Amino acid sequence: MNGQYASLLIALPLISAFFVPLIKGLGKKAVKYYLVAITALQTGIAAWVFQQVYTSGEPIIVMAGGWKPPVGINLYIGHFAALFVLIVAAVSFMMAVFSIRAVEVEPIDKYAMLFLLLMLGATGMIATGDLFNLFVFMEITSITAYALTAYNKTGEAAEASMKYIILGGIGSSFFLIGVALIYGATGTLNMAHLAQLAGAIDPTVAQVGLALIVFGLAVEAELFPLNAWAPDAYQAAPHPITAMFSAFVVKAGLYAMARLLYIMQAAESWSSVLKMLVIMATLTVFVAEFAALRQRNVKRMIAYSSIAQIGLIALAFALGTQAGVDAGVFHMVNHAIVKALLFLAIGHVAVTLGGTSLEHFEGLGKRMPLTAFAITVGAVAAVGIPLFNVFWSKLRILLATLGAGYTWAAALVLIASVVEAVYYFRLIHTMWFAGEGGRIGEGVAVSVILLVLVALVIVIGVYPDYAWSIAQKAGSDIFNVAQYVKNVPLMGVGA
Amino acid sequence: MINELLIILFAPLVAGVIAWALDIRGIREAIGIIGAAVPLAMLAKLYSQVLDGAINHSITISGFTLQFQLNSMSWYFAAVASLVGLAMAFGMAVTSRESYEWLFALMSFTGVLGVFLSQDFVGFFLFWELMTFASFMMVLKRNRHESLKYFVLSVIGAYAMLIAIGMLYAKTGALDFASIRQALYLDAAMGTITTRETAIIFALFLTAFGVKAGAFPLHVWAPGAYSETDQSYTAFFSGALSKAGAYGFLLLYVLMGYKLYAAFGTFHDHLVFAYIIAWIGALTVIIASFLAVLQEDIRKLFAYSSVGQVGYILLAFGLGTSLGFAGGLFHVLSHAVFKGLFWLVTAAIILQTGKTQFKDMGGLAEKMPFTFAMGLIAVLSLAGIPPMAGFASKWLIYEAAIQAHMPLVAGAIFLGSALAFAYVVRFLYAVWFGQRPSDLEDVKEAPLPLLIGMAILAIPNIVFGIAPGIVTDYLNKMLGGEVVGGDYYKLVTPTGTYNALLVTVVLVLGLAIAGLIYIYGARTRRIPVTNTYQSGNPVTEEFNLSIRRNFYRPLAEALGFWLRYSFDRFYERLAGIAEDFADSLRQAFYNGNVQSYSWYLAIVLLILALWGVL
Amino acid sequence: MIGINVYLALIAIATLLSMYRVFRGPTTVDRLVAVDIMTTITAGLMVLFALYYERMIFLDVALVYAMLAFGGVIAFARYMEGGL
Amino acid sequence: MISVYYFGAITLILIGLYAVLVKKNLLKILIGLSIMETGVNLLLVSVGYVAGKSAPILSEGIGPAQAVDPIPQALVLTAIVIGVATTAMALSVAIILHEKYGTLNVEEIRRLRG
Amino acid sequence: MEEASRASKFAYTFIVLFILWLVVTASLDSQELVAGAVISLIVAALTHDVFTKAGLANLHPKRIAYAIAYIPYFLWAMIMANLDVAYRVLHPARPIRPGIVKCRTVLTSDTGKLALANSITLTPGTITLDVDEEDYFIHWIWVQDDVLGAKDDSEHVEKASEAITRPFEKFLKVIFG
Amino acid sequence: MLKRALAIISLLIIGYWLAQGLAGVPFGEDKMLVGQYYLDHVKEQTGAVNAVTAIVVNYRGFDTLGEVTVLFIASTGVGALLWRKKRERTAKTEGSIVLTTGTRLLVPFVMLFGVYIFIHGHLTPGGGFPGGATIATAFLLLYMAFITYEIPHKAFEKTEGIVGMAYVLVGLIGLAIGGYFLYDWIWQDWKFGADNIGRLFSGGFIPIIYTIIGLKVGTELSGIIDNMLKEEVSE
Amino acid sequence: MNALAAIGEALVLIGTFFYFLSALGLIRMPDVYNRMQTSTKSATLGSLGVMVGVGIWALGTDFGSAAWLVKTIAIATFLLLTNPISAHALIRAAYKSGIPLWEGSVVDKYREHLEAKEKVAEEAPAEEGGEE
Ligand code: NA
Ligand code: NA
Repeated sequence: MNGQYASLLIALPLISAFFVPLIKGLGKKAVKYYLVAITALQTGIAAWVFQQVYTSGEPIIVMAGGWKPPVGINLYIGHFAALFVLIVAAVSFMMAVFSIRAVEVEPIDKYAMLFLLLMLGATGMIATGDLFNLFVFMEITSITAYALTAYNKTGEAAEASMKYIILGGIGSSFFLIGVALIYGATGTLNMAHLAQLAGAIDPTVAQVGLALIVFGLAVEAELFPLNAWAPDAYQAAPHPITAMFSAFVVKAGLYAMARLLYIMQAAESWSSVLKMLVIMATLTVFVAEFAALRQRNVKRMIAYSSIAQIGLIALAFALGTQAGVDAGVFHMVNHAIVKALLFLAIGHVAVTLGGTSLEHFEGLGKRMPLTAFAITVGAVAAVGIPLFNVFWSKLRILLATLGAGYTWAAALVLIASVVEAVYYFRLIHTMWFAGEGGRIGEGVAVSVILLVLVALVIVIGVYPDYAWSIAQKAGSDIFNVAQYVKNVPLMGVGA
Repeated sequence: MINELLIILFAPLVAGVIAWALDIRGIREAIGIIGAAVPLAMLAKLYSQVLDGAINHSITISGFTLQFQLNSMSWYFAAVASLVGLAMAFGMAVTSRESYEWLFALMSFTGVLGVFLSQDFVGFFLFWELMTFASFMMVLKRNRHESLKYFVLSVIGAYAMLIAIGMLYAKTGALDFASIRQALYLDAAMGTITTRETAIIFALFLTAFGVKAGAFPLHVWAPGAYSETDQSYTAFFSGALSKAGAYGFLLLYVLMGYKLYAAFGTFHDHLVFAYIIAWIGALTVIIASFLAVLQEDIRKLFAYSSVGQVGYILLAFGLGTSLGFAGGLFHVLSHAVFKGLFWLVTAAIILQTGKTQFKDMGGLAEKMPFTFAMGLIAVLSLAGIPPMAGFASKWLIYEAAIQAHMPLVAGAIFLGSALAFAYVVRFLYAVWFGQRPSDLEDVKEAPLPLLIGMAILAIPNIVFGIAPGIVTDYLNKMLGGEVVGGDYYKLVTPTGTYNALLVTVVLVLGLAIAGLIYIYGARTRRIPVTNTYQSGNPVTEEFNLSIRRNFYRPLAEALGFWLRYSFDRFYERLAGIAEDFADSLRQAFYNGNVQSYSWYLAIVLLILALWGVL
Repeated sequence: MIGINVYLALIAIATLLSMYRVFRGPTTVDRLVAVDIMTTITAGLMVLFALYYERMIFLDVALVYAMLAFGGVIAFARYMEGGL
Repeated sequence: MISVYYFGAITLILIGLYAVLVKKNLLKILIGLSIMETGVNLLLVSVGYVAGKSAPILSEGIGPAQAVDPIPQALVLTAIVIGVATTAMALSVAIILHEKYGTLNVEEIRRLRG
Repeated sequence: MEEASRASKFAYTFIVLFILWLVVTASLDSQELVAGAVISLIVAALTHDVFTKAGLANLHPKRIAYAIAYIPYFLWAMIMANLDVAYRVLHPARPIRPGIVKCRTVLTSDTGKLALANSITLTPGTITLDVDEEDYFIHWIWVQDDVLGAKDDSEHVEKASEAITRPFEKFLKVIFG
Repeated sequence: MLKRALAIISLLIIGYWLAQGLAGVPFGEDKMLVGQYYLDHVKEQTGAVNAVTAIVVNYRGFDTLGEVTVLFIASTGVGALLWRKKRERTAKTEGSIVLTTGTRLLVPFVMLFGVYIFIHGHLTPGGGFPGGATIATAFLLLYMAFITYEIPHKAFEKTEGIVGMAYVLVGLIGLAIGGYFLYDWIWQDWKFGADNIGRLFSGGFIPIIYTIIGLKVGTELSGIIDNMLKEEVSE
Repeated sequence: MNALAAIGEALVLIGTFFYFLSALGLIRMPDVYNRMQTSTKSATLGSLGVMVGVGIWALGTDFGSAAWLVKTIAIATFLLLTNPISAHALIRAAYKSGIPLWEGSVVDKYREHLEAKEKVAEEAPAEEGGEE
């Protein structure tokens, strides 16, 4: 089949979102099942694309309108995008299933549309090969996220959304200034073309432009101190959406940052931007873990933990080494699984027991043993215990960090990890060894998904080779810019 | 094909997972014991092969090559751990009530074996973490606070190690022991790794291994963790896990010895870095022994005792001589068997009486004669009374200290032994002899599996006590020379000779005397315990100094000044400060005001601008 | 031929004066009136630009602008009048 | 030497940001954001301007050589719409906030913190 | 006035829109004409109900003739108005005597009232503040003496209407009814 | 006060920094690379004379699809957030006859002009968005003039959905016919309007897409207006 | 330079002058009602001048065509229709939002009208209540 059919990854969520108004008359249930069906279909397409890319070893270049880059916008579905688009689709599918149980607030049809568009936005951000198109998809993602954050229509939800909008608005404005500068200096927006021209950019322009672009994306990627919106948004959003935020929305921003950083590798002052990022990323990990330490609201606690993990990935990307990028990608995958698991399980508890404060988790091991078990596995994995998936990527990141000479960063990260272990194990203790309660039905669908995620955590933990080899390929996709440029069929423009 | 090393490594874990998943009483115990027996059996089978040459196996996982090697040293440590592990499994068959414990106990078993068998830092760290995590989970169930204390310290240690590994990796580009060793050897001459960096790496490793070994001042987790778990498991926890720390110190010599020597030189003909290790060991011995003496709870007593005993091992290794190594290595074995035995005995006592305080016990020798016999063996061994294994090893260490011209260290050994004697005597009397509280009248002998577990550990105490040459012979092979001379029954060092057989003969007489003390002593001392030390003063709880209660209180008062300085409290304070800091940070930074948040963005922009403008 | 500068100068002055009223107020309706005047002037300016750049197509822009501005002013006026 | 358009664009951006940093009323902050967006859009089109050239509509005698860069204009069209969308979202959130908190003062809208 | 038939309204709307299309496109290109016809049809179909009540009756020749005649008349009035305004703005003493007066109109159709209101707004110192049925409330920058001196309400209305609405009504009555 | 001073100082520094960056992108100088390519080839490759439009709809079709999506999100999001069981207009004052009559007269014309704008997108500076916004202005006027007016919600929502799907379908038809998503087969394969570039019936699928966008934007903005103007009423 | 261009330019000049006057009125007049009086009309006439002027002027250039004039007149007409409507809406908004008339104002018939209406409205519900 023609690789251009990968554009279905964009077309399907869009057309199905537009279709929702026509079926909303069928009722809430119908819309929810429709959502599940579409996300399943998207997962199928993503799996096909993944299989194509990984068997051929060649990226799929989708050229919209048939225009060759840099004249047209191209999607670049290389090893990274193929992998991550699959993750986006799969997590969306799981959360669509979870939504059946978890989302009751009206209007469900709008929820379904926004849900699909959130998936679309992240997919686009990951797939696009054009700087401005990235901005567009980023805005699709974030505006959907604003809407979904406030979806519950409580005061807190609106408050969180408001913070998200204001900070996101500042971020995207400055991102766009950066785009304007880079465009003004090169005359192109295509990433591969930019990579070719980056070396010739005036150093000041490159520095200001790159710094602004990174700044804008860092807001989306919730790096300290630009991440103040994140805990609130995570806490207030509907539970399935929180899982999506953590599993792929924020990561799409992070990926975009990494991609652009390496695209602009040839620009002067590149390494000082990296240094700045290392500092921010390390502080992100450090501050977020400490902020999680005494949280009484478990969802918020996990939110901080998620932020910290994102910081860790950012740190890996900011090292500027192949080892770092590979490790970062690996951690992205692992973290997506673990956080999807945790937020799903915690959302499940909230839906079943009516809240996410620590009291709701007392005796969970007796009341909802499977969910408690899932949370435990997620927590243990997040801490970085061997035989669980995160161990491998965390270890890789730390070795890469030390290998790049950032001993202080590694030390701070490790101190933060100690803190992380403390609050996660407190949670485990609360669930299993405090409180009592009778068993409560846990729901088949959610249980199955939880078990699948648990299995993934452990399988990758015990047999990480396959995941690691994929992560390595995806990592070189980002790191090896020369190959990227070669893969994009750039046509000659201008003199 | 499944490699033998992998079978050794993973048999316990697999058994643990199966036992946990099946969760059928009876079957799970059987599977657990089988799983725990497999390593020992395999090690026994491979014994001769190991002496001929190392057995290697490597697996590639996640892009790392994990190398395992069964050589004379790793075999030795693995065998010690497996012995204790098997005993633990028997003990747990009685004392543990949940499949949860089987999972984590056996997981930590695999972890320990992995640490000993790994020949590269990735595997080493992986199993180290696994071991830590599993043992932590064993404690978490009982006591969140103590478990977290243990875990935090362990993880700090593990992460310190990780940084050290990373630094070595950054400097040498290698993660496997052979290459690192080679690279550091070469670097000792070239000096590309500065003294400062070497010092940092050394300090980090010291922290890492020190925590696990329970070395002063990182020992504070041990009393709580050792006592707040199933005591059958503690046998393994204290008998085998702490050896991983000791093993780490050996590893330091193997990997970095030459570089450390080149970097720090010597002090009074003694390697500086070794000197540090020796003093850490000596301090640990003295402080832990003092604290052990002051405990009122059996578990706490043995916990401190364990810390102190591992201190001996470190002290021995710190001597930096072949004899020191031999002594330390021997003590690894002895401590494992006698302290493992102690814990199983404790497990039996707690299981049958439900008590842990000295004040609640007494006269149990009659009710639990076999357990008492086992306890007696442990006591003798620990107190360093011939012809137990404990004496042989301590003797070697002492000889080594003398030979190394470190009289102060030797003094520490001596003082430690005296204190050990003081606390085991108390254990002996307070628990087994004297008046039996009325609620202990129905106490019965411990169940058979537990007794088997004890026997498994008691036999080596005696065998290696009477024939220490078996061990030293092996150690000679391991250390590559005639470090300790003599034959099976006789140990000869440059400064002395110990004839175990001769001592055994003497002991037979001693045992007879002990028997007499037991038979008659127990009967004639039927007087109210509280009257014993009244000395004309009214008897209050506070000054009620019986053997069971506040027996060493005068000592505590004498040491009062020093006891005020508690590292435990210091760390707790530190943790409290960290939590308060976290709270303030959170409240101050995430203050809820979106305008502040906008300011954060502006400030970042400002920093970017300043950095660009300047 | 007086030249474009004179018109532009007049328009610039007019815009600045209106701007003053926008900032000065004192009532919201004052500001709105000033904005309304500014939009009218801007539409004229756009028409002038069309001539200056010799592009008839710019005239459409002026008309769209006038429409949108009208809608906006009406909306604000109605809001001031007593809520929407 | 920077052009008046750049200057104007930067000024708008800074005024907008100033409003965000200083004004307490949420609506004023949102207006600040809009002003900022306007500034950015102005900046973007200014970047594409070529002195002496006309709009990139190739009619009425304008050829490829007489037109300014069309890309920034295309981008700005998109950016404007995105700005409108963001503003619409923000306003509906503000409506909910006003409903639930009875105020639009951002210093009083801080139930979520810590 | 009678409400016209649907067809009449539609036809009238279509015609007006098509003419507007011609004006807006300012082109007689056949493609524009075709598109314009189609689009006008669609928009007319959607909006004719809103747009008109009288339908084709609006296209009576007399009305159109009066409408055409009204244009110069009104423009002249408007220019005069502006000169008056110029005088008041530029005069250093700022000669104003504002007030809100009430007029009464004879016009009955909505469109007529709109046209009158707009005409008033654009001419001498007057702005239509509100229209209530046949009453017009007008802000006047220089309330004339006779209006100010009126004895009672009806005289006020009479004088004010004389000064403000009458001049336009002559035309508007015919054009809009 | 201190805060204001700090803000001003910080902003001045940031502004100076931005200006420094911009100094490297001199105003008014030709920096075109891809842009010049578009200008050189737009007529022959897309059949449009408005290069901006050709870029927006054709060369950079993904952007525009995204842009349409963004507005759809806004409309959906506003609808979702302001959704209440029962909502009504709460305006207190009726529009005067001047406003209502003026609105009646203007609405058809404003709509017509909106359509004009998006139909001529490939020829003039217009396009789907200004056209749609103009159409929405017509509805805004209706809302302003008549306090009980409401758009036909169901029809609007369905239109929104259908035209949105139509846009994607146009893209998918391109994929089926030409092998590329959003491939302009009308121009590339049929060469429709090649002989009359600059007249209305040209520009490949640009007018079609702009019609779609115009309708979509018109309905969406109207929907947003509707949502914003209503408040919850208790039953 | 031809006659059409000259006429057009003259109209443009007049138009821009009225723009200026309009803005001046905004500044000079004492309150919002009187500001509207002076500025709405001038701005509208100014636009008329500018737009028609441009249309005529274009006719006198080489690129211009009748289309220019048609279009400019269309825009001017649009403004001629809408500007008074906005002015009306604004002055109504000013009055209803409670902005008082300038202190030099001599008469306010609208207030009397509103008060009379209010009185009727107050009595009306009572009557309704009585009927039911
Ligand atoms: Na617009
Ligand atoms: Na106007």
